[in-house]
Amino acid sequence: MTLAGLFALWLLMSGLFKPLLIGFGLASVLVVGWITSRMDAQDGDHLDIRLSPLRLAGYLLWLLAEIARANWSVMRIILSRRMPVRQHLFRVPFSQKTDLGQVIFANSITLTPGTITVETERDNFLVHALGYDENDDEALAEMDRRVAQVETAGGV
Amino acid sequence: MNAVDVFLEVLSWALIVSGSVFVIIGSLGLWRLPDFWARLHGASVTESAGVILLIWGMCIQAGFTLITVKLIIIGIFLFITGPTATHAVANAALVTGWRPSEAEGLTGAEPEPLRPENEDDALDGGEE
Amino acid sequence: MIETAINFALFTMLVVTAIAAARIRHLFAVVMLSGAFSLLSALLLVTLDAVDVAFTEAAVGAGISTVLMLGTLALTSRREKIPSHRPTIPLIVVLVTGAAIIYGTLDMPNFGSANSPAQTGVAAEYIERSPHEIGVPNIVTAILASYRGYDTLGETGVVFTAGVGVLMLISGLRTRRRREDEEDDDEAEEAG
Amino acid sequence: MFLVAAVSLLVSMVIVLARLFAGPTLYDRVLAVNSFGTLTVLFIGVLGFLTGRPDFLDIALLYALINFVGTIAILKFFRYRAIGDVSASRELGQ
Repeated sequence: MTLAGLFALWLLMSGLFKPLLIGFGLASVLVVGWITSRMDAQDGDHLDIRLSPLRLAGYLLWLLAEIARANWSVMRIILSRRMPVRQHLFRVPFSQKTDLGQVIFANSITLTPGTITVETERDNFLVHALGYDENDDEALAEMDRRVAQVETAGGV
Repeated sequence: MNAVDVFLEVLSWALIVSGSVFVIIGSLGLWRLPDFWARLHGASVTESAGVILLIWGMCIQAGFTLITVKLIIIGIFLFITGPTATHAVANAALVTGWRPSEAEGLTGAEPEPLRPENEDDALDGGEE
Repeated sequence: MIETAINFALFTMLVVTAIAAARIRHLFAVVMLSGAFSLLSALLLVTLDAVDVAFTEAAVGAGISTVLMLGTLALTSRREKIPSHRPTIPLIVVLVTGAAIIYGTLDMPNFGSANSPAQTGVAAEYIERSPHEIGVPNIVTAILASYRGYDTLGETGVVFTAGVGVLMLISGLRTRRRREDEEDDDEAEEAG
Repeated sequence: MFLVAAVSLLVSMVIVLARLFAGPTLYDRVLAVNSFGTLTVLFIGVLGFLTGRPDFLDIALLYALINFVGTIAILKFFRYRAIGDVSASRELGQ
């Protein structure tokens, strides 16, 4: 499964279909697979993906809109003469169960300009905001709900 | 040139030009904003809006080819690693005991002290 | 025209970065600057169409050497010592060498000239033969890995040996350090 | 169009380089280098389109990878070294 994905990636990246090159591709895919399996045997660190692809796509669209809005406000701060910065470091609780869900939430916070996840704790993120206002908590809670939906709906 | 082509051309123009504008704004932010914690946000404008818009614009220009595939792979990669790198910078600054200055009337949350497992990480990391 | 302007802009940034790296005393900052320096030089190589060299520059210059320099900094101090002697003699040496190099380039054929020795020698032969003899799309790779295979093998061997040597040096230093630390701890405990 | 993008990327690179020179803190510099790397990736992409040969995107991809690894390496170094020596952080934990 992983090997087939890697091989598809090779074909897409090279775009050449000569037997020699495909042979090289197969060989390197096999070597990588062998090394990875050895590494897996060593640390046993596994990532199980429990996401529903459809909801993830929907979430990404929503995130894009959110990023556009956030960019607009940060742009106004940067371009204005006085730069009305209102910095604040605050806690945001998260409700995702898996590591991957938490990573998605933390990265979404950082990806929207104006807020950055600074530290992860047991059930909170420390978030730094450039232009903090009281609605931010609510907006982040909304994002948290949406990420949690993406996560729990899957279970494949 | 039919209507679809014209539309795509105009769309990619708009995407690339606005992406360029956001890239410049982001770096301006990196230059103008008062301190490090604020500058983080300036850099993240480049990393989110600039990257997304420029990559989309280039994808539309490239059409339906392997180049688009490569662009999308680059885009996805930047989309994932950009915020991770920003987080790592901020986290390193916080862990070394540096706190952002707070706006008037707000008190910042104090991070919890390092957990034991983090301490193990610290020991391993130092051994490298 | 456009490419010339871009090359010019990149070269200017490169020179400014180099001067800044030479002037800053804080060594971390110098490492950062050298990272930016190799990114810039790799960009220049891309604009010069030397894609293979740009690949190497990216991997070695921006990636590995930054990490290596940080590793070195971890073992040594973070600030450059103020040099005790005056920089006049080194400056003269550098200026003379630079002038000699520039004088040497005066005889070189123009950039991209069709009748330079590099073009009139074996290059045409390679370009003509490698596609059907080797079958690898990148001619430089074909030459390095096939026509000059033994040569490349030797070079790789040298680089590998150097890497192993450095690793042995560094690991030896670390165990020695740890032993010293433990001795210090023991002494401290005895004293306390 | 790509000329606009190339020029604005060059301008941003100059600004980011200025921040890289000015500092004042180390983290500012790391941030600037990281940003510079992202700009480099975009610039290589735009340059490919500008010269009509967008095959160079492989290098852009490689740069994106290297830039990330480099930044993480630098920060790992800061995080676990700037606290103090390894023995010092051991004392902190106790």
